[in-house]
Amino acid sequence: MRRTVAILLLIIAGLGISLSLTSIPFGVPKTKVGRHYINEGVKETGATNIVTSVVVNYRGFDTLGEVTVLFIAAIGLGAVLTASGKEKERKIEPASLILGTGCRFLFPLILVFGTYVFIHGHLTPGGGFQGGAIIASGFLLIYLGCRERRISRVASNLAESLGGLTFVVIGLLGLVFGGHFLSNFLPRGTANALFSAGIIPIIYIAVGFKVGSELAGIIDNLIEES
Amino acid sequence: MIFIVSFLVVLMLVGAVAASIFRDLISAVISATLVSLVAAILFYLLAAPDVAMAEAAIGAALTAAIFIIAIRRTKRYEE
Amino acid sequence: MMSFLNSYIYYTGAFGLILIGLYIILVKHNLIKVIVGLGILDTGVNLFLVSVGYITKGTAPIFSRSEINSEHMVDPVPQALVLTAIVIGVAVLALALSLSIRLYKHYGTLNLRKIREQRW
Amino acid sequence: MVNPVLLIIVPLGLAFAIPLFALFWKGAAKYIPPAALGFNLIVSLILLPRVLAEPIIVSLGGWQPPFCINLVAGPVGILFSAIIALVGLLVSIYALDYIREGAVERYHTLYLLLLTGATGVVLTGDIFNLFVFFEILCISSYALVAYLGERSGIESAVKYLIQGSVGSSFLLIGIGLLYGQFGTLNIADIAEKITSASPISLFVPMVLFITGLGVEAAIFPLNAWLPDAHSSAPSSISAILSGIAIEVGLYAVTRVIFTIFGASGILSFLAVLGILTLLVGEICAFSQNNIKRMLAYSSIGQIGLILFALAIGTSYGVAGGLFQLLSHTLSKALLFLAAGYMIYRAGSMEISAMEGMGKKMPITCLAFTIGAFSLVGLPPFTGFPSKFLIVRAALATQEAFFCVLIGLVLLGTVIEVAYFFRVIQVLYFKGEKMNSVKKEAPIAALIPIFFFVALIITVGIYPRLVTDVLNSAASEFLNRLDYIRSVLG
Repeated sequence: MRRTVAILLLIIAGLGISLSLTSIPFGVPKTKVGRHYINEGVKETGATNIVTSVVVNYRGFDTLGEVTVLFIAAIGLGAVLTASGKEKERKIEPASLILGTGCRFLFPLILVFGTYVFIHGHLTPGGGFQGGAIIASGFLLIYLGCRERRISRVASNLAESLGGLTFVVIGLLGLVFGGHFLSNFLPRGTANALFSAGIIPIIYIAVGFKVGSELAGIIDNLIEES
Repeated sequence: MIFIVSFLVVLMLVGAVAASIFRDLISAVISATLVSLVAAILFYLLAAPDVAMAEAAIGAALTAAIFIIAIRRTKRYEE
Repeated sequence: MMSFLNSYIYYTGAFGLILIGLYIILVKHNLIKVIVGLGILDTGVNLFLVSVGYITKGTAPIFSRSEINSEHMVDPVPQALVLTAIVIGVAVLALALSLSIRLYKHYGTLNLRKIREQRW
Repeated sequence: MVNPVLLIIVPLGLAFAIPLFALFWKGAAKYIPPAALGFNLIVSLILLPRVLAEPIIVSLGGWQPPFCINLVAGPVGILFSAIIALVGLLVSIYALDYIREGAVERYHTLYLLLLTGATGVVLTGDIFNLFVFFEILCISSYALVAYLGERSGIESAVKYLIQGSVGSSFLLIGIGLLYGQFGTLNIADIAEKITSASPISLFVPMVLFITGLGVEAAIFPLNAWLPDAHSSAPSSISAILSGIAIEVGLYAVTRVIFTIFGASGILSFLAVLGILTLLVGEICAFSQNNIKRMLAYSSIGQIGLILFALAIGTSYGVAGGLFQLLSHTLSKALLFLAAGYMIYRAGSMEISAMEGMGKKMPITCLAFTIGAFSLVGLPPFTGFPSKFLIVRAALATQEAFFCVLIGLVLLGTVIEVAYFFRVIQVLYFKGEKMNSVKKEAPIAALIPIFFFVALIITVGIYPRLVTDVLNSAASEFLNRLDYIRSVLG
């Protein structure tokens, strides 16, 4: 019964959507704003990765909202899981030698790779989110391989707070020096150089730290509880 | 080229259907991860390497990990 | 056939995922299964957004060498939106999973129908 | 020069800083939301006279719209941000004493972020940015509904989360369809181009937008989550969810329909939907024995009334709808705050457990009674002028359709009177036990309750205090050409 109703609803939804798709043909250029970013982006922001310049600069406010969403999820998850407040003593089963050694060997490499990805976000594909996620997967490996190790709660909270505050403060500095919130008040430098694009790498590094510590904190909370 | 894409899309949809059929939740999560991975390849083919990286790192790896942690805390089989 | 594939294959994939995700959410009783459905729905929406910005034979919007022709670059805006949407999606999934862990502690089951029966 | 972007940035920055403050002083967390919201209230009040003359457009990043995200601080935006800051400030004072258990620091962070998201939704001029702030609002409310960790709280949070995230996926598909057609995300830019598009291709995105936003706005078929979520959250959060969150959802629906789509064709459909929402809400509220569920269903009813008033589509109607929204926010927040300590004292949410409460907590019960009277629409409280305005607006259209519907609104009001008077009767005229020890709610709860009562009476006696702002807000909604011109120049 429920299934038939659901399928009927879905058929209606599918028909409606396919009706509207005819007005947005696939593969045909149809943008105005996007074209402007491609043509002017490198000149205006100094970043050669246009996606990065859109994410961090043209639509930087969205990114601020997005790190806020992740922050909320990390805090909300902590609030939900610790609501009972009972800390149980866990029995830790040590990982096998191969797993432990492998993880210990891979962890610094993954960390370096993640850092590379977010530092070069304005030049190559990647950036704060991808780099942060890679770093968090490094921590996931540590939880699998070296089960007695934990990241310090204080340090991860500090990284979260400072990452978010850096973003806000840079935005406010833009308001003070450039007249607009998040305006790029630092010199753009030459395109394709590591030290270029003004505030974009700084913000992406802050985002990388914040996302990495939040995702690692989420995993930590899920493993720790219950 | 178009055949590769069609094959990938079919594979992705099969993964999604499998995720809905499996009663073992771990298998369902693995199928959903397959969907995410194929989607990451499709993002790459759509000339979106940034999104592909994000989907592979966040959508596939981390999501699967938190699902599996959550399933270990609850029940593995659907009733 | 070929022209249909050429113009609609990505949209088919995206909306296929969206419809399967919605089906799982509407029909399944197990909470974790429903959350898996939410994840598939998110992936479908993201795939749709990226394919909206695609241009036939497009290249990634990155000037890795300065002489790259910008004529065929795909639209960067949907990609930026999808980056945001992916992170929001994982945030929602993590919160939902933590809620389901707590729900299991209270009820001993994740079957939404049984939970509704036990409620009153 | 006060920049409206501060209304979003300062609370956001303070929320990020809460873990840092907590390192130095454990108790700091609970004083940060009142400080941030007080700041917002002051800034909004400073900006209010300026935006009445001319809306302030803030472009972020230093580019011209539509190439950047812009904020539109018009009369609507600043009116809503002032309401959010005012109610948020008073409720955060209430929470100083009310929230004692659980991870208190996290509660206050989430609370502040919820209100920041609400402020962002009402100020932004970009649809994707609206989606992001909407998610901030929704995700923090999912977490706060589950805050107490009781089984009903967790269960209703799950229900809320699933429906809410399906809604936001719909919203995102709608955004994708609009972007595919117009190549821009700026609300004013889309509104300018939308007249040239074929109506068939606009219908699907509009349906997606209305269903996506309608989940949060609790429009009739999409409001199954609301009674559970509002009744099992902590009372301070119920006040915010009922008083702010659904109103912000309704704001977004109104903005989409009036400004983006300029769709006058579906207004009569929305009016019918509003009346359905009203009747379903009031009838369900009538049959409740749980006081918080009753208040939650009554919120659904009120939302239906506001939707109906907005859908009249004349300047009287929209102004009346906004006025009703204001008075519902004030009265419902007051009712939930008063009910919070009445439940605490009675140890149960059942209405029958409140017998003789009027003697045990006279001030709190008096405040509850005033809130109820205001919601029902008795003079001299704010519900009276707002309902009066709606009735007048409906009659002024001189269409039989609206006149019939306004009759149904009056029927809904009669049901409302019935269930509120039943509660008041229980509070004052039942339970003749003499062991009534007077013990009031603590002072931190009485201060906001007193302020709400004072506001309700003041606005009820001098509605002219707000009518100017409401009229210019209504004209911002109705004159989409002015909106487009002020953003795009």
